[in-house]
Amino acid sequence: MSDQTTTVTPEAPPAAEPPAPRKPPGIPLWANPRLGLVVLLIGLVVLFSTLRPAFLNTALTLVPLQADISVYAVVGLAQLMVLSLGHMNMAVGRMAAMSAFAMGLAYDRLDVPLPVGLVIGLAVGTLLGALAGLIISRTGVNSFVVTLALDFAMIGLITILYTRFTDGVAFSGQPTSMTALRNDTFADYCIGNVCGPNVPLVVPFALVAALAVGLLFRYARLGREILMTGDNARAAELSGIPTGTRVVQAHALSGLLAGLAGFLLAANNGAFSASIGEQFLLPSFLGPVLGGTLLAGGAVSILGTVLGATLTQVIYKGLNLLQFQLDQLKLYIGLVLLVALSLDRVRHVLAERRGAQA
Amino acid sequence: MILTAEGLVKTFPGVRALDGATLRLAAGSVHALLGENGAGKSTMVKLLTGVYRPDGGRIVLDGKELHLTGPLDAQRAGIGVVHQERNLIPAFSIAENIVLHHLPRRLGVVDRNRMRAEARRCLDLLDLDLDPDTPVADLSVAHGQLVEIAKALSLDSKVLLLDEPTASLTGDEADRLYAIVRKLTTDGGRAVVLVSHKLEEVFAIADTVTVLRDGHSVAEAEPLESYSQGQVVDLMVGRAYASVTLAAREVDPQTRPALRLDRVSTAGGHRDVSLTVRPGEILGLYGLVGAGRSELAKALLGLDRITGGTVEVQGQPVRIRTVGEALRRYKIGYVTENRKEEGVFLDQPITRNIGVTIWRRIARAGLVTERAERTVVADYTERLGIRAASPRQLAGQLSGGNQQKVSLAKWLAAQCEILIVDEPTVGIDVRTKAAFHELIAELAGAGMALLLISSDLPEIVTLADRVAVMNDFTVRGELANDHDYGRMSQAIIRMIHAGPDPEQTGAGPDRPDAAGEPAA
Amino acid sequence: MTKLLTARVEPAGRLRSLTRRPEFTLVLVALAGFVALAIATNGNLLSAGTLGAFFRFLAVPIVIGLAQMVVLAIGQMNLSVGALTGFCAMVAAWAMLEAGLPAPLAIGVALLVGLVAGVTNGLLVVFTRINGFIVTLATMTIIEGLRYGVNGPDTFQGYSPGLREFGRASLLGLPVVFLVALAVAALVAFFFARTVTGRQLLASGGSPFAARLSGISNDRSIVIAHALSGLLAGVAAVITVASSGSVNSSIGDDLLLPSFAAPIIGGVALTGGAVSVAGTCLAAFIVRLVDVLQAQFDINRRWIDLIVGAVVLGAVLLGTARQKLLRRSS
Amino acid sequence: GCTKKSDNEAAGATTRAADQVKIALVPGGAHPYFQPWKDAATKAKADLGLADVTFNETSGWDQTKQNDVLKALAAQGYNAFGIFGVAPENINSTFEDLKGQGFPVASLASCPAGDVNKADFCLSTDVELAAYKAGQAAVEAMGGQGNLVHLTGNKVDSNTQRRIAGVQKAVDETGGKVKLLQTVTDVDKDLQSAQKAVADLLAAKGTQIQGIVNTAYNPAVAAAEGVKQAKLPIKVIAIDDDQTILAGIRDGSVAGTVLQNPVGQASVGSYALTKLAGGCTVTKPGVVIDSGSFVVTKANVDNYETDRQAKTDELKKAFDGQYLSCQ
Ligand SMILES: Nc1ncnc2c1ncn2[C@@H]1O[C@H](COP(=O)(O)OP(=O)(O)OP(=O)(O)O)[C@@H](O)[C@H]1O
Ligand SMILES: Nc1ncnc2c1ncn2[C@@H]1O[C@H](COP(=O)(O)OP(=O)(O)OP(=O)(O)O)[C@@H](O)[C@H]1O
Ligand SMILES: [Mg+2]
Ligand SMILES: [Mg+2]
Repeated sequence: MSDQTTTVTPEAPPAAEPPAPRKPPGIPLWANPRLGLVVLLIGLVVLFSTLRPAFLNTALTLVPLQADISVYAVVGLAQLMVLSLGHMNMAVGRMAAMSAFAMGLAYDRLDVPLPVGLVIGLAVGTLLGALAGLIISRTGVNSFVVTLALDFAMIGLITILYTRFTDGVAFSGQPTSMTALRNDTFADYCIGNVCGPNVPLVVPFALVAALAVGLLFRYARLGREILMTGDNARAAELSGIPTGTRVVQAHALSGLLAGLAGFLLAANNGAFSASIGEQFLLPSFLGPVLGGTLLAGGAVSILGTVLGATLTQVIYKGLNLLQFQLDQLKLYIGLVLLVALSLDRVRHVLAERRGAQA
Repeated sequence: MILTAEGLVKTFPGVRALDGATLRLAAGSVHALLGENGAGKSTMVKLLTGVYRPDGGRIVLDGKELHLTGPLDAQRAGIGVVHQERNLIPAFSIAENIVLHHLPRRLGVVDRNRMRAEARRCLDLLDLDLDPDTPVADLSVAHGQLVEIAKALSLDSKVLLLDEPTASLTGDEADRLYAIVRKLTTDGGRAVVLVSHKLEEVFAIADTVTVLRDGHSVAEAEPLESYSQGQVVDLMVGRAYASVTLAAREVDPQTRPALRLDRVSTAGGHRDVSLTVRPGEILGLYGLVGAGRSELAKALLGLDRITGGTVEVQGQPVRIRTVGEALRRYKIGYVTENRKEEGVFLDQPITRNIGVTIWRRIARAGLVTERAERTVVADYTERLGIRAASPRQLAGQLSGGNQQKVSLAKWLAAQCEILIVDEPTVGIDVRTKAAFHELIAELAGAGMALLLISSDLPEIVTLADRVAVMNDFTVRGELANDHDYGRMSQAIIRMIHAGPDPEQTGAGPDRPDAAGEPAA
Repeated sequence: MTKLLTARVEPAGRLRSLTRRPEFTLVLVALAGFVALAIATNGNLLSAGTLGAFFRFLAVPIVIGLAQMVVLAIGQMNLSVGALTGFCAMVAAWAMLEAGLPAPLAIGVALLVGLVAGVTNGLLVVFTRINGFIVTLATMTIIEGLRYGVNGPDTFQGYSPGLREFGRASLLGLPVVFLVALAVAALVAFFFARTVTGRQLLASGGSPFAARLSGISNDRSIVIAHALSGLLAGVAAVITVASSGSVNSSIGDDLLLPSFAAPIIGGVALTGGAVSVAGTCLAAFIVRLVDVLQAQFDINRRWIDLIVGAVVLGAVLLGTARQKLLRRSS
Repeated sequence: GCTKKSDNEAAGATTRAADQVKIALVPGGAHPYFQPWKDAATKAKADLGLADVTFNETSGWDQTKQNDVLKALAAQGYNAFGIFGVAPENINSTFEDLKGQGFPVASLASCPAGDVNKADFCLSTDVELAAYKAGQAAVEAMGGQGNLVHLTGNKVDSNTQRRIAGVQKAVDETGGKVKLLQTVTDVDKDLQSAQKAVADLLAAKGTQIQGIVNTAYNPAVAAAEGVKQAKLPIKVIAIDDDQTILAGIRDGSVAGTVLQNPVGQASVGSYALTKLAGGCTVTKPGVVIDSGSFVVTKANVDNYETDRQAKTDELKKAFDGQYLSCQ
């Protein structure tokens, strides 16, 4: 094999770069989808507080607003977990309800302290999510179908469980610290004369969740591999990523976050009841999608999700304060959402024009 | 001139794909449109067929300026096209796909008889004996490509643009296609634009040539006779090219094989496949499309069940269940032939595309340090000469050749000891191809064991130390490579066509078509 | 060129290909379920009254399933079908009772409202480039508001006796509304199988880019699919108004999930490009069987939800498993 | 060290004159039952000379949303609340929140689950009693024997449990002559499911059934219609006095209905809330008061309103004399 073979090869390494990058591929700051949301948010806050100064009332508006945002940001993150795969979790609400049931049962029957019950509930949510993920990855059936069917099944199960374990539809016993979570803000806790900000105690839960999810997708191998699976499952498989496991893990994390949302809602409402999670499904999509996460998978925006959840809750609050009747309320919520969504489109068109001229 | 396009400009975010390019097309001629990967050939084709709208320049057909707002406009104006990517609707029948742009109708209802007749006519032009009612999903890649061509012919257009039509065709099929192209131009007076990286074919059929470089036309409608292949390459690349010698390798046949297959059979239908690859050696695996080479590679990676025989890695018998296991425990990598679907993550930045195989190695407590990742990735982008605006650019925005490099870089970064490379240079321009060849040789030189799957005979002869010939899901034989193209090619072809095993009947030379039912 | 590709379907092969279709599983499940239920109820299921009620309340699930199916065909979803059905029903009742329109005109108005809402959905999807799932989520909220706005929470009743007569009438032992639903299903099937527009819709759904290159406007397909979906919701509304005799703003609340269940169990992929009218109808039939099971045996409704969930999953899994087996054996 | 502010330092109740009182009447969601509250609210505003009385039904049967609505109303300056709690099991915490702000709170049309009521008072139909009366009316309409079916709402609702108990009691009193064939729950979500459930029920067992008693709105409408259409000799007892149901009583398709007293709840509730805002206190905090329920048949369909008005007046007197103590 000493024969020498020849082939055409460039004389010089390809250093002289022909298509010199004329501008970096990143989008300009003003065209960042998150920025658009922030502007819209500020606009709405200004509008609402001009029309109704009560919008800036701390105890009655701002504090409850923060508590609501916390719940729905976590709900959005739960959906985001599977959107990253290009999947959907139609059972977020019911997973939250099952978790809340487990927590309620633990507090009521076993008198466990708050963190223990929380862990038990989150474990239940995680298991349910993992179950969904397992069915999806094993059978290859679309996630929408699997989680929808699971949702159906759990609607029934939850009622059966509550009627079996409680005489009403809620657990009566719960640790006293739940009351603090519900009622207190950091302003109630002082060191000497220095008191905390007017932030409800549930907010840190949501913040930690958002940070953890952000960290996961940016730095953790797990999160990155989930994103790669979402972008192109076949290529991920061929790159040595255990895609089936990643699907299960993403769904499990979705279940875990749903469980956390259920806990926060129970804290806000003051009871672990069968109705927890009933209203989660639609907001769970609104947050991420408003924040710029596509349903196609492979890319997520955590900040966007939080901003999206904030926007929806601000809209609700504002319209509530304006005291619209039911028909108008729904009408305006839908319209404002459409506007918020289209704004993104307008921004895109503008960005494209600018890009084309550059 | 039947078609003139002047000063065409097209900008994508961050890239100017065309920057004042010109194309002049005479009636009755075959015109070659050449250029390196990413030179802007497909973009030009798409501008001429209304897929994209130009940012500048004008297109004149038959003396009238065209303002194409969509593909339909181009079709109406008489411009037919076969795009580089396959564009058929899998669930529809061949007939419906062929006439989709002008479904024959009566009162809004599809006239199926006319539809079939029209499809039959186009298939007959290509001598294709396919049932027009077959769903396209059931077709092989090559047949799909031919249906696509039939579809373009159904328009009876004045101008026909073919963007790499033969990339997935066998020699016979390509020859038949070119015969039709000839007929169309000489009999029908039509003009054909041919985009191809296979320069031999181009020189055999084209009359004139336009060469694109970085979005400019550096040769405009010149007669092809006035050039040699080398000169065209120089034009495409932008400077003089010289042949460089690949370093010779010496492999001791006593070395313990890195990978050894002994009478392996698979659920996919392989029988008695035996191969050995030693460290520092390139084993070429040649075969016609559908011979079962890619499937063999995938079976080795655990994507298909191995039903018999033994696989040994570094002397140890192994049972590989997942690609991850192949990568981590046995250090086997696989560069897929199908980069768009299986090789790259189109919506992810280059860094993540390359980094995906190394995260496990560089992660601390499950967290990836971005700096470590960037260093490794930068190393490989540089070594492979990946041209991108920034490492954060999305892989989907790269030209085909650069995507291929990204797909390879991922496996180099993974530090494999055994690398299976599947059709590494399909659709790759000459210069990049040469760079790839050099790189592959270099990897072998550095002690890697390489299994090179290729349908490109010159490539095999250039690179391989030994050549195994596969047909019909089994290895027909093995040859030592003496690097003499003429002799090697004859020996290899003879080996493919050497009659089938006595107990095997009906597997003649046209067997690849039926490869869908290997275990029959 | 190859035997595989040119093989003509022989008569024997035709039967074989029929049994190979995904719908075949559903036919078996539906038949088995129906027979089992008939036996379990000692034939009560086959009595005229029971059978009448069975098919009368099958009409809306079929039509609403089709309304979802036509958008699934292009890879979209329509979350507003339920609310829209309710809104159209309220508008029809309002037109007869408050605006004093004769029934045929009121029906026309309801259908028109459905069509217009559908077109609006489609245009919004096209112009905002936002996923249809999200757009229809927003329009659903708006339509819910409108639905409530027609008559508050109060019930409309006592409109056109002729229309209600029609809703209760039977032909050959089958409720007329059910026959209407079947006719609509046949039309939808014909639309997708044979008309140019229908084929173009499927092409857009199957591979939008390829469709575009063939000169098909995907935007047009999106608008048409949503329009059709709205129109079918209008049809479902008319059936509801005719057969139920009273409507209020809660109409449509229980339709969203069934609208997905029918086509999905029926084997329609969410990715678009394929439809199965027969599958959708059969799936609606199977879900209706579960309903009747509940009434006949006084099963806790919550168990029914559980059973429906299991049936959906089971049917889909069975279908996938069968296709896999078929592929392996071929 | 870390200290926590005392919980109830803000709870100092302020007294307000009538023209400073802004009452919010908040049902759990949109439902025909609450519609009379609108007119009652306007009337109360005029009669009592209040600053404002508003009616807000946007809660959407969701406790979280209702809490938001309540807080928004409080932020808007409403300072007395009459509430139908969406979730009887945890509405008490909402009541406590509002009371903590110093607002008088009435639980209207429904009381919290369990034995504790954290609102100032609860003025509501005694649902068990009303269901019992409905059961009795059904037994009577059936001629004292036969099979009865009970259609009702959300099973996981403490009021539903009470209704089931009430009907059961009436049936038990017949000593086995009337059999409760079936209790169908969860058919109140929307009209169409109710219609379907009734049709299926009649198809399955229509000939065995002599009476249907309804303790929820949508099934009542569906049952009246369904029985009429099926031409079966089944006696239907409905609930409330929606136009459709009154029409049914007049044309005989509905044997009777059990009315509640929404107007009384809203007007007397507003009255008591105004008094509480003015400095009165409830003698027994959390007292539960029955606002009355009335059986209406063809015999009294045209003059039941007088009975109801009498009950309302009586309630008002009872508040003055018994439930409230004012200086
Ligand atoms: N949709 C797009 N978005 C962004 N950039 C694009 C897009 N399409 C093409 N480009 C860029 O435009 C340039 C020209 O691409 P084009 O596909 O025309 O090359 P080509 O000559 O056909 O190459 P090949 O031989 O690899 O097919 C490349 O740099 C490519 O990255
Ligand atoms: N011409 C054909 N007709 C029918 N089926 C084919 C044809 N070509 C390939 N296939 C099928 O496509 C699949 C892929 O074949 P595979 O890629 O393993 O072949 P290969 O030898 O690697 O060929 P290639 O040169 O395309 O890489 C196999 O299932 C094969 O049966
Ligand atoms: Mg190209
Ligand atoms: Mg291959």
